[in-house]
Amino acid sequence: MSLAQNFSRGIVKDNPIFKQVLGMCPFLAVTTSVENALGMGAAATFVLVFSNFLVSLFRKVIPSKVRIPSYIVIIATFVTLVDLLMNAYLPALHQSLGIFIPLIVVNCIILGRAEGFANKNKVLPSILDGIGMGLGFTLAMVVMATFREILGNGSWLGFNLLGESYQNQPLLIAILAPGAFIIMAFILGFFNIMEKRKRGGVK
Amino acid sequence: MGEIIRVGLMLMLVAVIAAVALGYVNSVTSPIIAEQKEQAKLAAMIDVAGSLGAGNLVFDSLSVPELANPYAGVDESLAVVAVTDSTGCDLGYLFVAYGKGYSSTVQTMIAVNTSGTVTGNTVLFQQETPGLGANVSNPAKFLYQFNGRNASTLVLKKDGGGAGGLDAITGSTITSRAVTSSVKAGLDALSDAGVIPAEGGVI
Amino acid sequence: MTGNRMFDLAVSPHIGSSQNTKRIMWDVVIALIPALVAAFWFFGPRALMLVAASVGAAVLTEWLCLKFMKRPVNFAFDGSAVVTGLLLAYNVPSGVPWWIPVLGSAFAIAVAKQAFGGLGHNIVNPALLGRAFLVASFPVLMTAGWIAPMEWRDGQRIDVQSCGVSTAQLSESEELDALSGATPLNVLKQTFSWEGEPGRGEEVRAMLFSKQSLKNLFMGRAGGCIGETSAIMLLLGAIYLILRGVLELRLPLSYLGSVALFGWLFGGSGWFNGNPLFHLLAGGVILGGFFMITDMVTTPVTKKGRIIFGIGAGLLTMVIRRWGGYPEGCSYSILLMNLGTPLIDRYTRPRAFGEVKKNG
Amino acid sequence: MNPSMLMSVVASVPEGGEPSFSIAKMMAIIVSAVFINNFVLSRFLGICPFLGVSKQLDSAVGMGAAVVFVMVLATLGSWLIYYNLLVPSGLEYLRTITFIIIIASLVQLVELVLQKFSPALYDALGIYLPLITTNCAILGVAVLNIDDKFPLGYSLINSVGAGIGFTLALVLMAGLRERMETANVPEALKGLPIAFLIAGAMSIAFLGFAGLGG
Amino acid sequence: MTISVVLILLSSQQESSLWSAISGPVVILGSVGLLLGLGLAFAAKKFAVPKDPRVESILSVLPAANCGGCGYPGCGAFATAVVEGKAPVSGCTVASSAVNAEIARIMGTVAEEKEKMVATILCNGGKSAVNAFTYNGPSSCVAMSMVMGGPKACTYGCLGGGDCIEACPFDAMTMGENGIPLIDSEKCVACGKCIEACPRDIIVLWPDSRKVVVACSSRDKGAVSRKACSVACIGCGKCAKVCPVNAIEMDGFLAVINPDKCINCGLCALECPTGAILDGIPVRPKAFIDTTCIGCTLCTRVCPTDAIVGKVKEKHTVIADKCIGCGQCVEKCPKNSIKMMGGVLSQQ
Amino acid sequence: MSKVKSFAGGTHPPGNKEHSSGAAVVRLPAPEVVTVPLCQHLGAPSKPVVKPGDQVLKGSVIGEQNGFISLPTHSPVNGKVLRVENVPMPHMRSGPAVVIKTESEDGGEVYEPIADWEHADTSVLVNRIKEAGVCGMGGASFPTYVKLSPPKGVTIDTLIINGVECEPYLTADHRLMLERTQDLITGMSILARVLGVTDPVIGIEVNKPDAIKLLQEKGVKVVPLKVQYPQGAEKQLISAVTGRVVPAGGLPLNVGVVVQNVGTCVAVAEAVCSGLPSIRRITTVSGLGVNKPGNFDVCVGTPVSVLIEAAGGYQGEIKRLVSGGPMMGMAMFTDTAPVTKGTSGILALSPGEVRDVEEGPCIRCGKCVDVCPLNLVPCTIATASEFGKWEDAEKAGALNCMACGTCSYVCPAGRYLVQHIKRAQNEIRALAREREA
Ligand SMILES: Cc1cc2nc3c(=O)[nH]c(=O)nc-3n(C[C@H](O)[C@H](O)[C@H](O)COP(=O)(O)O)c2cc1C
Ligand SMILES: Cc1cc2nc3c(=O)[nH]c(=O)nc-3n(C[C@H](O)[C@H](O)[C@H](O)COP(=O)(O)O)c2cc1C
Ligand SMILES: Cc1cc2nc3c(=O)[nH]c(=O)nc-3n(C[C@H](O)[C@H](O)[C@H](O)COP(=O)(O)O)c2cc1C
Ligand SMILES: Cc1cc2nc3c(=O)[nH]c(=O)nc-3n(C[C@H](O)[C@H](O)[C@H](O)CO)c2cc1C
Ligand code: SF4
Ligand code: SF4
Ligand code: SF4
Ligand code: SF4
Ligand code: FES
Repeated sequence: MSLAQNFSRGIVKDNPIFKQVLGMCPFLAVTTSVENALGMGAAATFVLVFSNFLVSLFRKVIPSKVRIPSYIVIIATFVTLVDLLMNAYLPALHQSLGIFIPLIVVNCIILGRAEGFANKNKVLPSILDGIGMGLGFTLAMVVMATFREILGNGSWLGFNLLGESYQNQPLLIAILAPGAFIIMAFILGFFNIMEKRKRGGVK
Repeated sequence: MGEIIRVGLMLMLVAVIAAVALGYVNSVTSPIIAEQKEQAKLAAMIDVAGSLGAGNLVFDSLSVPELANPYAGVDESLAVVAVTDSTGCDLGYLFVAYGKGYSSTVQTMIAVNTSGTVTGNTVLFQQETPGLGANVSNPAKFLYQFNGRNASTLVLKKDGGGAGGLDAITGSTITSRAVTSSVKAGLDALSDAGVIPAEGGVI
Repeated sequence: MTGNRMFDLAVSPHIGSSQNTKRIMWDVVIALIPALVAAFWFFGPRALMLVAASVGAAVLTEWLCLKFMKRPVNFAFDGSAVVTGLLLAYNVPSGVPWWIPVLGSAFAIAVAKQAFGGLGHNIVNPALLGRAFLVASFPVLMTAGWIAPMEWRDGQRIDVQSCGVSTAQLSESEELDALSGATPLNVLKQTFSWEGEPGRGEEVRAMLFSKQSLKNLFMGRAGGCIGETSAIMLLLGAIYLILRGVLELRLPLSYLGSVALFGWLFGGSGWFNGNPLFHLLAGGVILGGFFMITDMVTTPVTKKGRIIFGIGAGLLTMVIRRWGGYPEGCSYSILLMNLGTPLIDRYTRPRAFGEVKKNG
Repeated sequence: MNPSMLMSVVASVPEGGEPSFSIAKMMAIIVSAVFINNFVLSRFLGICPFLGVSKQLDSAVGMGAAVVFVMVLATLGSWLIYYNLLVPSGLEYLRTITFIIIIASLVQLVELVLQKFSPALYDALGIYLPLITTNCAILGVAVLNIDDKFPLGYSLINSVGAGIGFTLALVLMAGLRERMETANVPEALKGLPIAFLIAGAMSIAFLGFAGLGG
Repeated sequence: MTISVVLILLSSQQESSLWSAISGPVVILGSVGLLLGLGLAFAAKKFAVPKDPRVESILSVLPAANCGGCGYPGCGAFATAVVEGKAPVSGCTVASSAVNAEIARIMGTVAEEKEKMVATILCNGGKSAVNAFTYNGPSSCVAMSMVMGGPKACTYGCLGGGDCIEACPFDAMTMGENGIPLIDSEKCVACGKCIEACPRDIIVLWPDSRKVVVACSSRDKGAVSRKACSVACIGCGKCAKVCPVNAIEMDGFLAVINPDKCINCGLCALECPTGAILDGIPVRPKAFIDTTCIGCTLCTRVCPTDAIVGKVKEKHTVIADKCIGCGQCVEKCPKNSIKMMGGVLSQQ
Repeated sequence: MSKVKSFAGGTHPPGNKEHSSGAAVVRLPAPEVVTVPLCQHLGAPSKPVVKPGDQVLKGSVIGEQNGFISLPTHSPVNGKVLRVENVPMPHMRSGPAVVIKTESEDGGEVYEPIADWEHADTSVLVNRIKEAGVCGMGGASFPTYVKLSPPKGVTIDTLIINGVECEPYLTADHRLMLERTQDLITGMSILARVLGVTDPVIGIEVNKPDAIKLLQEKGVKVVPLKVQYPQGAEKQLISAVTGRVVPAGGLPLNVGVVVQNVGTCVAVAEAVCSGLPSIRRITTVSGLGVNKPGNFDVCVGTPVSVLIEAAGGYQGEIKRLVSGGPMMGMAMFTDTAPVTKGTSGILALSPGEVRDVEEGPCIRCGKCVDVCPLNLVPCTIATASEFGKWEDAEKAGALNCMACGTCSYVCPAGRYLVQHIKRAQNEIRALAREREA
């Protein structure tokens, strides 16, 4: 597999959200606005890249018996770092992402990549993989947040798109919990159809 | 046995590296976080207290022994900051009111002048429903009505305030009521303690 | 000689009862018409307009969905979409703009029904999910869009006898503004928040529970959603359905019974202080109890299951009315119980004739 | 100006001692965790197992039981360590890393202990344990208990409530999904999309609990 | 734990601020790490359970997301289920197709040398099969067969209700236009579910490489089956006679091909008067004789269509129009002078 | 009529018995050619012992018993065997039959009458019932002698005679009770003697008051039953009459009961007292598609078309031709099929009478659950079956279903519940067999 593939795979083909349906909790919880989505995406990408890097670097040294605990420690370290840094320099974002920053630790994507990729690959591919997956995650978050913010608040990244009168009477449910599930259902449904079309075309 | 110890040491090593990194970053960020929190609070205080008078304001904590705590019900306490101008002349007081709203405890910072009239306010924290109670953060929707009122006129129209009462946020009586009554309770406590004049009275 | 004639084959049984899905659905539509008349009488032509918009949107959405999914489109005219559209409209306040029921119906049919596979496959009551969708999206419109009965003709903002509390009494007790254009259940909910102030709630509650008030509720002279206010007209429709053999009475009876019981138990302040009749007549319990909880698609098929469903929904209705964030719990209680339908069905499966109790 | 004074004005520090334990508050916590702020349906915690293990009722029940069990243990362990080790030494910022280590090792420990001492229980719950380490809900409840400044008693109750809420959502979901197995779902929505749609419907219905007790 | 607390207290006495910042975490995390590592290593040794090596190898290729998306509680459980044959190899929702192929490879190590089999329906009646009567009822084959044996006049053939399609877990079947299910040989994994589902028992597992099948199962006498279906096998036996390798036997009134003998020549399909034999090879290769031919005439003797001409001791040639690409001659040629060219060759 | 008994569940299809209940039984002569099926009874078909060209006597054996659950077949006429071949049957696509050219119906072979049956050895009686080829006339055509030979250790204490005739349209049993009362009582007593039961009872629905009255006058113990489909089904009848519940998957003899149809009793009486083999039966011909509905005493092997002629021929459009009752009967694709010992009726149904709804999706109305006499949840089983979830169907009790059709009858969505359930039964049994293998 080429390096470019390592990088691009996570963005579309194996997108962690839309194709693998992993890390749903932060995805559903913080996509109420594009800003949050970007923040969360950046935080997760940071952790992904560095944990992939370290895991790959130490993959020969760490005994397999304590593989998972070691990865968890590595990931948790970076999560805490993000937590501290964000709190120091981006306090507002830190506040709105809330508990989902520490929860990056348990995000299946990150441990999944550490176990499933970095663990068996060289450093550079692992870093690229981390960046790709992180970007894919961020992209997916932004797509979802775009739907939710525009429908539920009439704005995109804070810019008022649909006018004052819409903002007074938006489709509020889009940014509430049920909206997240329902919109995700239709996004996945869309990918389902695309997939089927594609396969049908090949036949 | 040797194997076991080797594995244990390995994990310890990982943990120690993590610890060093974390300890270091924390030592760097913790003052920033503290400072930045501080600044935020201070900015809010200056902002709200700005309505009491111009120029350099001096804040000092006020300790009045007989000050009752109206917020014990939400596990908070009433703390008051006295605001003086640079000459030492009393301008008024700042305090934070805690009111249990629909889904969170709304924290409102209030500036009150020495005659017991509210002059400034801002919401420090709330997690009410977006589109409903969350509108409390938008001064134009509700809190603008507070300025110029004293404890006796802080009452919703719905709660018997009649024509002179406050208009609640549409569909969010609970939030509106929570803020109103928590502020009123703070003012009442201050006047009971003799810090500001009792209702309607003038010093 | 007759010999050697060929005939079509079909599976047994060769005869069938006169019931069929289409007939049942249109029967429900017929049964809902008296309530529409009442809605017109109390809320004016506006109510008719909203109902028409809702039904139209429901049928159109159904047709489009079927077309899109390449399924037979004649299913759009089996009446079930009409019922959904009607019931959705009956569940919105009379003062909402026209696009509210349209949006609600479209959501009900497209998301709550067709996305799950269409008639018979949906898991929750489409009309109610549509309504809940509207409440979550447009809370202000959906909780404040009330019009007082007869307002459209008399031009009065408050009918003197609406919800049984007279204007004079209200202005005396200074609650006028608090109760403007509200529904009886809104008023009741308010009184629960005056708990700390002795006497204040009692007075209003006494008015709500008075004979005059109950009579008004029975006739429908009270604020409320378009189709829910007139108990007598709804009962008329229900009787028609019972006579036509469409309604199975376990669900309505257990639901109404448990609303009455729990209404009495904690439907007032404190315990054993509520008025069961008030809780039956106010809000959507009659509409829900005869037309919505009876939506067979989303309720259990077993006899025991239906009784459990009814009791559970009654309890939830009263819990929400008394302690919840909404004044009315009827629709949410049914939705919540819908979620449990598969489990109820599973655990109330009757023991087969002659089956010994060894492996469930 | 004295910064610490200002802190005390604006930040919310609980006043004097632990509030006394009250049944009413206990009920409120449970109702909130199970219904109003249901972990899955309104807080978005534990979505992965919610989607993954809700295909069959039996495994949903098993998973639910295992989660309740681990949640309580994790809460106990993390609370004790946090207040007795991290807070006294001023290392609150190590919360995340310590908690996850505690949870990971607890899960392993429970697995081993169960395997050894109660094979029956292991067969019923054990298979779900590996999934639990990467379940946000467990870490979530531990962190939320600290964020909400719950004393130990309430923390435990909160975690039981959260676990029950998770189980409730999971079991209802499993029932509904089993029914969807025999439904005419449009081709595009088969599989996960319909599961999300069910979750959406559940989540809307659970809005009915909003404000309960408020 | 006491030790670490003491250490912290000691460390706080230190001058260096950096040291004081990191000593606490180092001590705490370090000791936790050590304890955990020791404990785990010990436990892993103590409680080790022997596992099927395939479980381990599958685990090592799985994405290890432990997401539960497969319906099993975690990757380990899924790997075990795959090895036990309970879960499909492609059951992981996260894995890429490459990973799936890898898992299939791990699982396939035993079955690898086996020839790929594909489900094949031994009926091509469909619209050519006459209906004996009109049927109103559920459109399932089993239900149909319970009403007077199904509406088709032929009591052996496919009913076209598609029970098999419904049963196929791999989406390998679709209903063909003729009313007979089509099987996608790439998707079919020969699980046999369709065979179980079919009430007529007319689906068999047939080697993927054998492309010629008798698509009929009717054991009725020729006259009867001809009346019931225009593409039925009428038991005339012409195919058996023409088959160059004697791969066809008559079982009563039904021709049966032995796939082990069949060489895909397709002669039988040409010979069959009703078209009951289907030839799945779209274009056949043609034989081509090069100059090394010594004119031994062996090939002319085996060629079933007399497509090879040439005099003794002279180079022979193939009449392209007559050659059916059966390849019989290739085997016989002592000089390896005959090559099969063009077409889709599916011979071993 | 306050103490009319019944069972739980069931439904009330319109009876439509008035078309033929007043018509006395008409004895039809044998047609020119009779086609005698060798597979009239449940179990293995009889083995033909004649070949084309053979001359046979009425009552002579033309097919011999072929195993335990099997019976001999007798010729209903004197005549010449034309063919032994497969022909269309009322209950299956085609089955073996002996085609005989009728020469006369006189005389013929009979067995030695056992006049003194009250003292004869029971094994002699059972043997007679067997060699006379008596099988159940109530529907399933189960060889009667098998039911009369309970396994060792089982004691039968109750004999219930099934005079319910709960299927709409059918009146054959009703007429038989009125016109063959004495034979019925004799047959009942013979069966009671064989089984060692002291007081047999007969269950009759209250829509046949004349039959109830007549039998009561003759001193028979009658249990009047509510009109409710499927009152005549064995388990339901037992539950209504005795309150006993036959275990799921069990047989009546598990609760000490044997149920026999009234027609079977008459056949037994004839076999024992007159030595007549079972070669005739009474059949109702009804439905709006025939001109003069009535009840006919015909010999087995008579083509359905002959019966239709006897009932005045077809009238108007015939939507469906049914052998048996409208609830459980089988549709026939040709009227050349012969009458068998089990043919209780022939119905020519006009379009207005036939259920004609397109199958729609189940709307979960629960009506089928309410009516299933076996307390099953037909809608769940059917849906599971439709989606190939055989295990779910089995868990839901699919194997218990007796295919009475009550659920399909009431289903507003027109679901083919019975067939879906039968399909599930097929698959479940196949799976079970596979598991064993
Ligand atoms: C999902 C949901 C969110 C709500 N959010 C709020 C809120 O943030 N603030 C509030 O005061 N009431 C909230 N409510 C309560 C009601 O909308 C409404 O405020 C209450 O019934 C009082 O009605 P009124 O303000 O129209 O008089 C909420 C209710 C629900 C169901
Ligand atoms: C394999 C088999 C064995 C049976 N054995 C007996 C038996 O020993 N005793 C008996 O009374 N009935 C026996 N029966 C008959 C049934 O109880 C029942 O009477 C028969 O199937 C016809 O019932 P139906 O007309 O209600 O369908 C047996 C049936 C079958 C299929
Ligand atoms: C749904 C159903 C309805 C039946 N109705 C009758 C009936 O009305 N009369 C009757 O004699 N047998 C009826 N039977 C058959 C009886 O169950 C039973 O087989 C028969 O009475 C046994 O007597 P036999 O062996 O003499 O026929 C019915 C069976 C079923 C399954
Ligand atoms: C008695 C009865 C009650 C019904 N109630 C509802 C209802 O409350 N909401 C609804 O959307 N449809 C209702 N329907 C219509 C129909 O069942 C509904 O469209 C299905 O839920 C769609 O699958 C009802 C139908 C009947 C016969
Ligand atoms: S069911 Fe199995 S054998 Fe049949 S076509 Fe599908 S994959 Fe092939
Ligand atoms: S199951 Fe058999 S009969 Fe039915 S469609 Fe498939 S091959 Fe034909
Ligand atoms: S056919 Fe079967 S499921 Fe239907 S009512 Fe009769 S016994 Fe019950
Ligand atoms: S009667 Fe028909 S529609 Fe009603 S539940 Fe049963 S199968 Fe479904
Ligand atoms: S992200 Fe929350 S459980 Fe997977």
